[in-house]
Amino acid sequence: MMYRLGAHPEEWIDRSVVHSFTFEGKSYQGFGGDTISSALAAAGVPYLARSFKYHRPRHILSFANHDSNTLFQVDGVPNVRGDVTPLADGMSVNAVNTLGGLDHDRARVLDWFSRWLPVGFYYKAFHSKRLFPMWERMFRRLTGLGEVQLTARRQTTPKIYGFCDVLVIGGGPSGLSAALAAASAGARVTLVEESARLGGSGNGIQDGELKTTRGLVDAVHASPLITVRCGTVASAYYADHWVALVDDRRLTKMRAKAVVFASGVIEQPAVFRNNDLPGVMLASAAWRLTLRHRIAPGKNVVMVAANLEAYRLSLDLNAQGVRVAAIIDLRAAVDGAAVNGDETAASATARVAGIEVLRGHAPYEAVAGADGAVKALEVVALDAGGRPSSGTRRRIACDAVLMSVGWAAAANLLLQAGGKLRFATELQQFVPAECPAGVWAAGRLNGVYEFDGRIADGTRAGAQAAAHAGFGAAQPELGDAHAGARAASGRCPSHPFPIIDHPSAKNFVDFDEDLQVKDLENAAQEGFDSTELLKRYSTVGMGPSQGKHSNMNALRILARYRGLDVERLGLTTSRPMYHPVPLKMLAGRSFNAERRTPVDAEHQAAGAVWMPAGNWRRPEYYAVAGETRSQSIQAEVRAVRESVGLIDVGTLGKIEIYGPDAGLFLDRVYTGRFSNLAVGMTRYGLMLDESGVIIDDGVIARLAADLYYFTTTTGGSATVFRELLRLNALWGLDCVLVNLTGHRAAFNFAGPVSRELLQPLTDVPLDEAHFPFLGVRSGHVAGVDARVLRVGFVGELGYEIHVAAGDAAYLWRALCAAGRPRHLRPFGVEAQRVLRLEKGHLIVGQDTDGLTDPFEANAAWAVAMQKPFFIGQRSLKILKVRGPRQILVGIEVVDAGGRMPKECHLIIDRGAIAGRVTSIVHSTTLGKTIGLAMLTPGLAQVGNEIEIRTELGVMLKARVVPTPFYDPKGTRQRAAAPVREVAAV
Amino acid sequence: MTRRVRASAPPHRFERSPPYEDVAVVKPLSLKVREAADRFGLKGPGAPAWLAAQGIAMPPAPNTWLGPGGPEDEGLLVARLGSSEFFLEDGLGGTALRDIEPLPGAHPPGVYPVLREDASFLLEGQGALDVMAQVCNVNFADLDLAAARPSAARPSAARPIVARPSAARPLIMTSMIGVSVLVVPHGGPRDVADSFSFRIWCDPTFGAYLGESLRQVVGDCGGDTPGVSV
Amino acid sequence: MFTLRDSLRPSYDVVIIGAGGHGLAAAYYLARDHGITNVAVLEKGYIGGGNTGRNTTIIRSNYLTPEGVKFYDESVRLWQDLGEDFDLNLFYSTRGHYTLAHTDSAMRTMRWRAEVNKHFGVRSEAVDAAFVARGIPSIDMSCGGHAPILGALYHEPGAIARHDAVAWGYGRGADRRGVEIHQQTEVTGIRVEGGRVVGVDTTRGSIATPKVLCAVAGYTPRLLDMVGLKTPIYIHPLQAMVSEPVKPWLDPIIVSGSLHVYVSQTARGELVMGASLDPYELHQTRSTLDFVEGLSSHMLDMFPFLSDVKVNRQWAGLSDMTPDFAPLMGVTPVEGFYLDAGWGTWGFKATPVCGKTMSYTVATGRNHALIEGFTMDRFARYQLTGEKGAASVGH
Amino acid sequence: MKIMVCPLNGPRPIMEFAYGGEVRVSPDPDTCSDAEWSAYIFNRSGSPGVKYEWWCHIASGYWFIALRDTAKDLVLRTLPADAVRGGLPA
Repeated sequence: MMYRLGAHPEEWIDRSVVHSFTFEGKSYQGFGGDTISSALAAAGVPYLARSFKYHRPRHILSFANHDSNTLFQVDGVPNVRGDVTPLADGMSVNAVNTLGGLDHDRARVLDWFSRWLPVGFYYKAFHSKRLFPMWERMFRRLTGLGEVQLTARRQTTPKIYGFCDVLVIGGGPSGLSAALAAASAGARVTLVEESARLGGSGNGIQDGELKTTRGLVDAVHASPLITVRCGTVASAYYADHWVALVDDRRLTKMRAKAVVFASGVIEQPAVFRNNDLPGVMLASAAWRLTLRHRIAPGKNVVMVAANLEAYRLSLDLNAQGVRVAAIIDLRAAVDGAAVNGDETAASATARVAGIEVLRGHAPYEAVAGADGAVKALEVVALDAGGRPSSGTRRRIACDAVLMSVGWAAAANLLLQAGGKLRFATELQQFVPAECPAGVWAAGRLNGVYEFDGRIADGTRAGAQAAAHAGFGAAQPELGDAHAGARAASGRCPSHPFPIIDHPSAKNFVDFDEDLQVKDLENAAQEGFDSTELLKRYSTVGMGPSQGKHSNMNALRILARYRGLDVERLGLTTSRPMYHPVPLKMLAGRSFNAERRTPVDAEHQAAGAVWMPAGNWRRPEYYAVAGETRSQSIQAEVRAVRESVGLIDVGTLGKIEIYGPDAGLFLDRVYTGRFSNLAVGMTRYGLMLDESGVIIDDGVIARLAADLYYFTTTTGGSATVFRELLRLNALWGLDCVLVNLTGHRAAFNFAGPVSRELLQPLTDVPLDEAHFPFLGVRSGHVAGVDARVLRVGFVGELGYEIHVAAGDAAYLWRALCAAGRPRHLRPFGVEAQRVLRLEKGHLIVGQDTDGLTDPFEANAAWAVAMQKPFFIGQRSLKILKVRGPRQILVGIEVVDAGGRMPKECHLIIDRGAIAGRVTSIVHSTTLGKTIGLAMLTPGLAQVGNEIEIRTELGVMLKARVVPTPFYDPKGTRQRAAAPVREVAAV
Repeated sequence: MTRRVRASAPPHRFERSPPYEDVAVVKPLSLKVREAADRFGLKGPGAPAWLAAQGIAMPPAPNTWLGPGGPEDEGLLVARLGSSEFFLEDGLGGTALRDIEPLPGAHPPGVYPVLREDASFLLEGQGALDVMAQVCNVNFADLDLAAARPSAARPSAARPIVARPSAARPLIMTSMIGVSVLVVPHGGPRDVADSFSFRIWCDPTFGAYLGESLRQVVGDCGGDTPGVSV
Repeated sequence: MFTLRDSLRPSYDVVIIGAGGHGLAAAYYLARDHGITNVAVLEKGYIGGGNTGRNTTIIRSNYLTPEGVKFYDESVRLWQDLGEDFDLNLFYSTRGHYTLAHTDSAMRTMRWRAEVNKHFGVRSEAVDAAFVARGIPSIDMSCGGHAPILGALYHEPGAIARHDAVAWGYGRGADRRGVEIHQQTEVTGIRVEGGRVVGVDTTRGSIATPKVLCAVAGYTPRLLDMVGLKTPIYIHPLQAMVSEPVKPWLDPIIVSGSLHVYVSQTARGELVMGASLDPYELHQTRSTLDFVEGLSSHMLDMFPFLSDVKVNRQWAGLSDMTPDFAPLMGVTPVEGFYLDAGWGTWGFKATPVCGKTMSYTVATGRNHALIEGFTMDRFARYQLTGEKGAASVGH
Repeated sequence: MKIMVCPLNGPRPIMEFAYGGEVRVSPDPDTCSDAEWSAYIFNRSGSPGVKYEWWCHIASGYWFIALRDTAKDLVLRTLPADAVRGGLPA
């Protein structure tokens, strides 16, 4: 059982601050600086959580952000890591994944059943098609960890971009010296440390190391060029030295010129029966608990050892008054390489200190007490082959078992950066074999364990990184820089196989997923015998800790099974995130760019009901008190047909093209001919892609010999303009394109009385002789510089007025005022759809799809095939031969009995799909339901009867009719204008 | 020819910036909407010659600008956006551009006027650099703005139309929270983050969005946003 | 589960390149339905290590074109019996599939798809906002205020499955019937003589064979270069991410075209999330930060209460893209060379039907009726199969 | 995020750019066969390799050519668009 030790100058807690909190409903207290787990440990809580699969009791393992076995639900937040989350006053903490609470978890029966739940069990059972849904409901009750609160509110965090010359990841001795070396070369350095303070393993036990480390820390804090960021995780590395830094507040997207990885090593557990019992933990966890939070791992501790650190820590704990009953050293008594000078000394000192040292022994089984925590360790001598001997086993009473048997490189980000690792046999650890340009590794990650060697290695890496970033002279490449340091040590910090078989298993390799040695062996034996397959089948390393304490041992087990060495098998691919990152940190403020026309406020004031159009918002219609939606839309239509209406068409793309070759350019990008368009006239244009598919349309106006002004569809404006720029860059014609979409506003002022209302406002003569249909004029409207286009989209006499955005609101109000005596209505997108459909105008993207060509769209009239070249022309020649697969025609619904077909209802011919309705409205003007439809050519002749099927399967009769439906001769819009001006040739 | 009647201010226009002060004094963070007397662009092969003919010095390279020192010094700004593409803006009360803007249709050959109705903002004061770092992935602290360091001298009526060509300074065309912007940074020295300020232009139809978004960020950073819309 | 083989035989009746779901399914049905067991499946990595193990496991048949709907409908039918065929639990779980519409044009497309689906007996319906609100009670119908949900295409048969297990099931089934699966075996060349396939060169030696099936989505163009075939296929990465396990709260599969999100919750309680294709050609499965940023933001638009839920891992696969978003399948101008490619982002759900139709095509040398709309000569004839409309980010 | 060096705007994150696809040289539409034309329209060189590509810096509307290794995602060099006016650069 753990307990709090007396105060110590090095401790990280503030005993003057007391936090009260509840855990599973019971009240507890902790100190400022405590984490949730340390506070519960200090309170002597025997276990903190239940495991994912078997619901076994679990406690602290790593105390280093890898304790995904002790996840909590804290104030409604799921999957909180207790080992690193600071305790706060008033916290309500609960265990996750229990049925009925931590102590009475009904799911713990799974632990008893576990012998019948072999690896892959779920794949092998419950797959009856009939029964699976029932089983699945059961799984879904048991699965998962924490619970999301569906009522929680969205939180936004301020993401920020960061920039530095050298980014150093890891604030231990090598990271500190790397930062100092880079800074001394003049580089701006950001130093990232995951824990709350700098120093890392240097905050250690050995006085000399502690003093040196403190010196480095002070120097780092003193340097104006070094930004220190503690409590910050480097979560992922992305291309070109872009590193995601996550702290408790926000995501920083740090762009560095060079990166030093001094991220150290992750201690690995020994694998033996019941190695998951509460009280069994990594030695480094005990070290952190003792040093930082002054928590003793127990009153009577057994150390499982395979390296020097084990001896050092044992002695230190002893000095702290924690009794270390024995050191169980997995390594044989006679092992020159393993037991060098200082170790012999260490073990001698240990014996003097009254610690029993058993070499060539191994933990065979941890024994649980009544409270579920460890109460003894059964040890066994190892035979020559390193396997448990048949000899007698000894039971050593203890309340904690510490494991100090080896390490794995924290190389995740280095691998994401494209670094390559090799397995250094002399260290039993993967070390960097090659690093990509601008990336360096240092310290224990680099295989350097001797304290002085780590500082030298950090200095080297820091200087090299600075040089790469352009500061200081490039260092001579030291080649395998750390080899020297390693050789010097002549000891191996990691045991090659810290895994002890046991007939009744429960020797856990992966604590997240409750995987035992036999599970991995069975998986391999079933043929999942590569690291990637083993991972996927057994799920080893797929839990929240992402294999930080399981991948290495799983690899060793697989290597033993395959009879291969660890390097041959290799590691699985390293993916972001290093530690899981909350969605809110990644989402940040969530900006969503929205465009508004300059008369947005006027629309709002006029009662606009908004609809989205790309990233614009447009009035669907204007709500008027006492009118229904359809009444308002009909009234808007009527105003245009009978008097006057006003619509904001400012979302249309608006482009100017200048220059001697402007006409030629337009001839190439549109199907029609524009080089022969008279100045002062406009013409409809159809744009195709190279395969002959319609991608856009618009109106092209010629303002001067070398100046055209034209529109694109709202949806197409950005992409069309960009493509035109590309074509201009490619062709190199003598012309210049200008995108005015946002800088010009445009209104359509339309209706039989539009001319008489507009004339008083403008110096442009509007009479038929001076300003015919399809003409364009420049002048002033209400005193504002304006371009006036006489177009007929809605089929009435009408004027499209284009002005500078800054003048738009003023002009809008002026036009509304002018129209008021004649009951002008502003009209929205819905009314315009009715009006344009009455005229039979198609909408690109609604009446056409991603494969529609001009022949199919019935728009061959707008194509000037005999032009020398236009985009899509060559494909049209092929498509003309292929013939249309469908044809766009006008339809009129007959005897629908009040039923209304919808857009995209299908046309059915003798049981087969023969087309679809692309547009349909009920026209009050015409008193009938009209629309456009894509039909198979066989049905497309005017007069043909067709059947439309509604979603309920009802068949509605319709007839193919000519378009336009309204004013076929176009007399209302055109008056005395030349009749075929619309034709392109 | 008649000038356009500025009959009403569009949603993105607000009261003008306060009078010029010596920026050596670190100001509190603020976001303001900028106004201009005249603002237009030029494109086309004839543009450089046309500028010269108007007695307007041309920035030596694309992505540089010429103009008065301070961000709030409402003088003539001449920005070069490409080899033959320019953006001109005269501060409120300025007269440099009056009546020289060529009109489309009546433009000299090879000189193509570009209507610029941009929304424009001024971000300045303590923490302006941090605000930019939250909305824009450009390391402004790394730019050499030496030439752009504001002079303490007040602008005088006698000031030539533009600053000396030797004083060309960098401008940035980039993306800011999803909107294309033109940014003219002022500031430095490199190490005094607080002395940065930024003039920002964007398409007017994005003005409300950009203004509102910047307002939130500046507000969260404890800055002042007089008159920037909600 | 799989037999380990030390060496390749000198010749096989059929060589299948790619031991992903498609290749193994074809091998399985060749052996089971056509009695062709002298088959080698060559895999440069490991079984199911490509897109089979990288997709987001969504299964549906709510496509736009008759060709697509019929094809995927048959696939869904096959899916439902696989578990029992294999004696292996694929966790095939029918959850219902919503493709959300945030604009009226999207709503039109949903109706189009629904009507075509129903015509071929596929259970799809264009539903209104109220239906969506009932079906996904936890969703923010305004999507953060900037993309209000107008309705959806609801596809009842929409399902998810354990993706790796599909490859294992087909692999084991093929293996038991004598098919040889060779992992860590990379094809370095395909020998063609007189316009017909005669053999395959690999990193483990050469093999003689009259028939080669290419089922290597993401790597197709490299194989096509070996036989000198040109196709429209180009490669873009497709990324995905997964959250930590949380207690199940999301039953249906949700897709939003406007927000570029698709998400479902696995049997382990993880949220599996994806978005749209990466914007440019790349033959690399690297991850990007902008991907997780954008996806996270849009996830919170729909489900604001997930702010504190953590992203555990992100990854990527390589997609074969085609101009009309329909696959390239069947016989090719090179005799004996058969193609199963161009899957875009939809390969997983097609796994069983591809195995069925391609095994038939390889065995008989004639295209199966279900794949006639997908042959590679359709482009020369300008007879594209316009499946784009089913795309949005539909997965 | 990748950095791309724009000939006009210098090094910028790749999100500031729009990808315009591989630079492809069209056969003469007047003389080529239908087969040649449809091959040009639809077929792509889908294998990884070093390719000339169209890229556009969105904020400045500037199109240029990038020589990129599509296997390694390395931008080897960038050049103004006129470099491909007469076909691919030598």
